[in-house]
Amino acid sequence: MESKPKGKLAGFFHFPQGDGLSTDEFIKGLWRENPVLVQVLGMCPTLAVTNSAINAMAMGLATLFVLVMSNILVSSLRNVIPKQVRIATYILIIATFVTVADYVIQAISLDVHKALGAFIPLIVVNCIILGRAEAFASKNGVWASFMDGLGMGVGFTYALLLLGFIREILGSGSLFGISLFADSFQDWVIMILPSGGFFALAGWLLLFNGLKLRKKQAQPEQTREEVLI
Amino acid sequence: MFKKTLHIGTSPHIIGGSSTDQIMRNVVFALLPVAAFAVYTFGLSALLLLITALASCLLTEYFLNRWIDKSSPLSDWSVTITGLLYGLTLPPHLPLWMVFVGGVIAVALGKFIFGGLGYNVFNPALVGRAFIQAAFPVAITTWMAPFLPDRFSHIPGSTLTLPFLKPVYDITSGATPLSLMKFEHHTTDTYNLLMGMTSGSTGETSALLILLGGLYLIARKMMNWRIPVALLGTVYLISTVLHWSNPDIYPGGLFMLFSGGLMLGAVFMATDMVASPITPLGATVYGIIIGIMIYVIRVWGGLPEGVMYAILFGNAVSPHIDNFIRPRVYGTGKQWSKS
Amino acid sequence: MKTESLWFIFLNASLINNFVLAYFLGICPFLGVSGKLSTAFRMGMAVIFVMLISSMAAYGIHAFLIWVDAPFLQLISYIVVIASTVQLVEMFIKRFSPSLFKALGIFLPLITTNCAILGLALFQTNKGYNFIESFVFALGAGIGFTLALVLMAGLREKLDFAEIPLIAKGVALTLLVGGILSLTFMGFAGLGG
Amino acid sequence: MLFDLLKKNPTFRHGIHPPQFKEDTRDKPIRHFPFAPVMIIPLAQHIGKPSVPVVSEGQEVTRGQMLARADGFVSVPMHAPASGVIKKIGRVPSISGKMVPGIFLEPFPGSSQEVLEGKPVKVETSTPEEIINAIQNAGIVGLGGAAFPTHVKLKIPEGKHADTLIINGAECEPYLTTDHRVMLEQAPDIIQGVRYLLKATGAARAIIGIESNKPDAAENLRNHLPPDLPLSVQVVEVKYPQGAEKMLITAILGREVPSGGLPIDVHTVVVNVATTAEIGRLLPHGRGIQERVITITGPGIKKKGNYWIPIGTPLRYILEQAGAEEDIDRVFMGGPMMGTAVSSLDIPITKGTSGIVAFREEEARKKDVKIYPCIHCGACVDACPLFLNPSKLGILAKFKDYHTMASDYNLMDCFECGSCTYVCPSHIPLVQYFRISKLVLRNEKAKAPHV
Amino acid sequence: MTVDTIQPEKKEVGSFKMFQAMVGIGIICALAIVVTYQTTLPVITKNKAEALEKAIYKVLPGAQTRKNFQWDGQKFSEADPSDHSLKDVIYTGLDANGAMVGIAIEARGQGFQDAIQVLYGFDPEKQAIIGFYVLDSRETPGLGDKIVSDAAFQENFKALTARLDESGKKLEHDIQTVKHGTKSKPWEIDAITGATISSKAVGNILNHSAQYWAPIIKAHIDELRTH
Repeated sequence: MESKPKGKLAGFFHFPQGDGLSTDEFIKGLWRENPVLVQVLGMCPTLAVTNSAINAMAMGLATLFVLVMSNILVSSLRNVIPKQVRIATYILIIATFVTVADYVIQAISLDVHKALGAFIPLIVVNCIILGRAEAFASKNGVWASFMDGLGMGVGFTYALLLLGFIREILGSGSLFGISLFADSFQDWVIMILPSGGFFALAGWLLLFNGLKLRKKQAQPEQTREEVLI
Repeated sequence: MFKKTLHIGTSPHIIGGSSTDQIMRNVVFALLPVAAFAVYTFGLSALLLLITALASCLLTEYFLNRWIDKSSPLSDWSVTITGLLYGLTLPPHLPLWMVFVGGVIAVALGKFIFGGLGYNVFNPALVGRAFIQAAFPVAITTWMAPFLPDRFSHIPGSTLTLPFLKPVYDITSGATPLSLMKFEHHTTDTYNLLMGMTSGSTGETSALLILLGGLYLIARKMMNWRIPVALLGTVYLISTVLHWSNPDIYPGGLFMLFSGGLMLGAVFMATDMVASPITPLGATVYGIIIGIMIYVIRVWGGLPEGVMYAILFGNAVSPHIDNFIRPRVYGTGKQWSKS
Repeated sequence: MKTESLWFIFLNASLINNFVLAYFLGICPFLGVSGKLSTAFRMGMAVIFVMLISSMAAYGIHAFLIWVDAPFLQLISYIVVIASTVQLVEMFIKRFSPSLFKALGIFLPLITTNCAILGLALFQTNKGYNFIESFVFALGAGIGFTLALVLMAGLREKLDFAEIPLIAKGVALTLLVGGILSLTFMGFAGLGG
Repeated sequence: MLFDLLKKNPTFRHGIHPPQFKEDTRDKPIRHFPFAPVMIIPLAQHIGKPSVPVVSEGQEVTRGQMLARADGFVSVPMHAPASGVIKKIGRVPSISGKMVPGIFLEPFPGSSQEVLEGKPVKVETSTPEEIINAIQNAGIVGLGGAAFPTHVKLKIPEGKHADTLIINGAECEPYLTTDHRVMLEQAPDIIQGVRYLLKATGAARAIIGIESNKPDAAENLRNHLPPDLPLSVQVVEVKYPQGAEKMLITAILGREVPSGGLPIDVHTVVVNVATTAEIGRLLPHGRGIQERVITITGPGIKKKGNYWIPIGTPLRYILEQAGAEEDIDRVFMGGPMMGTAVSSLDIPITKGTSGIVAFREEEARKKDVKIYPCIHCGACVDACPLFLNPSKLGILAKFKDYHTMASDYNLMDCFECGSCTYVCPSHIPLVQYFRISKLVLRNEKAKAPHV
Repeated sequence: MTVDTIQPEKKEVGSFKMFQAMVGIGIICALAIVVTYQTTLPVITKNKAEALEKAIYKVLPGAQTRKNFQWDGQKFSEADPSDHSLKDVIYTGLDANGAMVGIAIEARGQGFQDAIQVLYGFDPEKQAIIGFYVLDSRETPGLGDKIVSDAAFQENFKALTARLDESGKKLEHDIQTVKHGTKSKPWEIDAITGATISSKAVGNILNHSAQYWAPIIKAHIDELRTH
């Protein structure tokens, strides 16, 4: 993981295209270290705003944006930031990009902004972002950090979308606001209620647990328990 | 010549009392008159509803347990209770597909996920009911009038709604005594409530039969009498005192006792052994907490009926009750401490 | 024109729209520190404490930002103030009540990244609560958070001794219980109305 | 009449009411039993250190002669149950299934079986120490089943005192009627025993506690009460485990023995009624104990009854003599609630054996029922005489959390009466779990380095 | 997750350097925020204004433009329409000729799930509510949220009497929600079946708000017209 910085801006000029490592940085966020489905982080927006696919998408993209930008900035400034104040600095950087995202979304669509409510500003305290800044970006080059942020962000977004899909399809009978069924479809209102958020995420986790268990079935019971989150 | 090998085992070598399946079976027996009256009151739709509820619960239990290789899960009768109780809490003409969904949820989410019999921290029937209430709020708050003349010849269209479709009602809907009280300040006659001459959930209308079932179980020592007594007593006490202070706003004690799902909840739901406290004092406290909650939700809350939520809340509190209310162990405490 | 009474604000924040069970704020500690009752309770106390203080602080900042006409600094100043409030509170408690520090100490830094605190500040601003309303709102939110955490802890302690199917072990189970609790809290809807 | 109905006998709280099954034997007078061809005498028939043989193989002994001496204070000597010859000193089968040190004795056929007399101990002239020594020398242990050396209980520790002596005639175990018969037939011996015990303990009064299902026994003892003795009879409620020391003390005196403490902590000494009778019978003659009263009963026994049986008589011999059915499947030593199921009929009865209960297969099978998970019905909580929470303890035991069981739920107070297991509708072997848990904890403690 | 990662320092960093770094980053951040704010502000203001106008025109049929008025406790004064931070603002709706069709007022109060925020149109001539629009609510989907869409319910607010009594200080009749199908008076609201609580909440909100504003508007109607 540890890249060796030669100069202050070493990472900037190092674009190892097609480098297996960077691809890996990207892919790990999608599945192996998926922030939602594997690490179970950033739960608050995950459950709160996924009652429709469009909200989930907006939230995911906003988080992706903040994640990538803060990762880039943190990693490019990683040798300038003194250790003692690094957390404060990270929070400052993240808060900045969240504010930016907040205004941009507001400019694009007031409706989406209203639906997401206070949850866009709350991206600041999403553990994923601070976590990536501290655990990855502060130790790695810009390109790797970018890929890491992108991977985590995409992973986060698609996890949100998975939730948003199931909740909107069942809860409102539509997807991205487009009605899927005839009018006589009975909405499962619970899915767009808070408890539906809990159940939907739990449902996905159960599904993934089941898949993992099936994979490990050949192994003895002891290890089977360990693979579960 | 005596046998070469004797059976060994540790003491005690005799056992007494009733067994778990016996207790569960008797609860089912106690529920049967209530179910029969429900069918008599609401006709074919209630019959189909109860059958569907039972079938969905039994099937879910059977297949889930087979899936994780647990053996004979149905023989303990507990899931039969869940199915019956769940069905009895639903409005009589709820679409059968919704009934089925709730039954699956009740057993899968309310029971199986916690490890099955003995581990369900919530009453499974109520988990299923609460899920349906949240999922289909309109369907579950539409009530049918009781004793319709064609109830044995005609199956309401809503009952047979195709899966995933909205029900269409072709039958007179009736308001429950509680919603009449809450929204129109009209109280129903206690005699009618007692005898079950009102509309409401399938099995909640006849307070009398429910009470009799409860008394049967208490007499056979298969139910903790403290829970219903504390619960009903609390509701009665609060409502009588408040009714006395202002009869215009607060309904009387007897009306509160016999209306809605209170009787069914107090006798058959709150007493779910697994999800309620184990000590006598704990059970009393638990009953009082649920009683207070029911009153608060019914009278000050937004819902005409709060029994289900109050009991679920009681279930959630009961681990704490068990933690904090423990009998003083023999030979401990101040006066017996060793000098 | 608002008609919300203080009593309603309190009930709303604590029960009807419980921060954890209806808004999903503070889910991380809800999942993380709800394993043991004693821990959950102390965490709850710490959160109530910090919520009250940061709510007052946020009220002040909001007034100040309106005055200098810089709404875009809202988020940054909130997060900075909350972080430093927590830090100050920590130092203060450490100095004046070591026993309290021992009880709450390890939770205080965790609270910085607890979205319930920031959420509280943002919500009270969005809802335009005045000082007293904000205080009541913070109190309600804190108590509601503690209630949810404590209920969860009790259930989880009980479930520690249950034969949970392999597939549901871990976070999934906690989420499911959270979902049922959330269903339960729907019963409070309409209270205070 | 009505007043009598309302007046309740004192008792403790909780407990259970198992069926009594005492009708079969309670009216059968105690009869003597023949001597078995070979007697098996384990050296450890009591709690404490095993006794040390003082005879050698091939030696001829007289009935009542000391075969082994006590090894220290918490130990008692062993006396010959019959006149005969020592066949072997070695290892003998025991109830635990293991072979333990013991003596094989072959009685002389046709001997008059006269019992050896020793130095008499008089109540009036003896000091408490002398009486306590005499009780130890007589080899007396608790005949109620615990087999704890009686003299150890009587020795009041420094700084403590006893004000009450309770004679335990509760006999709450189903099936057993030995104490019942002893109280009916040996009242003078009991009174005499009480005299010795009062003197030894210095207690101001003595109370005989009897369950109300033995009114004839209470009546008989009341009739025998001497005017000069501060002795009374107290009838207590029929309830299991009324015969447990702690429960009887609570029922009669309203005192609770502190957790982890002994009856003497509440100034009480409890002695079993049969033990008392034995003291009253043996001490005036300076004899040692060589036989005891045992109830032989159960659905598998044809000649049910109460018998004087020489200690060391093999079980198989007893069952043959008592006409046991051939298809007996379970045999318990002691009552069915706290007794032990034996795996072999070649073991002998010991001083602690109060009854032998034999079940045939159909009765026995009742216990092989399906075990369900705990449904928190609370029956065990209502049954536990110590107000423990067996349900929670059972769950903790299932998940092997032994330390919480002991620290938070008072596991170590459990005296394994089995009430919880008896009432459990899910048939969870609760008390069995607790035994294992206590054992694990004790082993752990023994292994832990001492600080 | 971040607090426990403090590693032993290898070399001391002077406070000046820390200060320098913080200020530097602060400047970058400030720059980013200000640039975004400035770029997006016009768009956002426009969007908000449009959204508000859409609502106002909905509750005031016939209105083409609007004006904002702020109430300071004494009198109304025209306010900057782009300033969304002001309190106690009401909107007058003007038709194509510049004549006032009515006044749009925001009101908020407790509903079933959470606070309900509404905008309603008030006609000072007729002394009646002439339009109603839900700005924000979290009522139960399928039940309570019918207050937003239910046509029959909306029909209540075409002409809902909010007439002042003789004193001019309060309404002659309280605005009241009654059971579905029993509306008989012009100041009554016909509730939605199954959503009685939400319907009642709307009635309460309107009543509270009208009780407050109607007297003020009547007394100061000239201030609203002259502008």
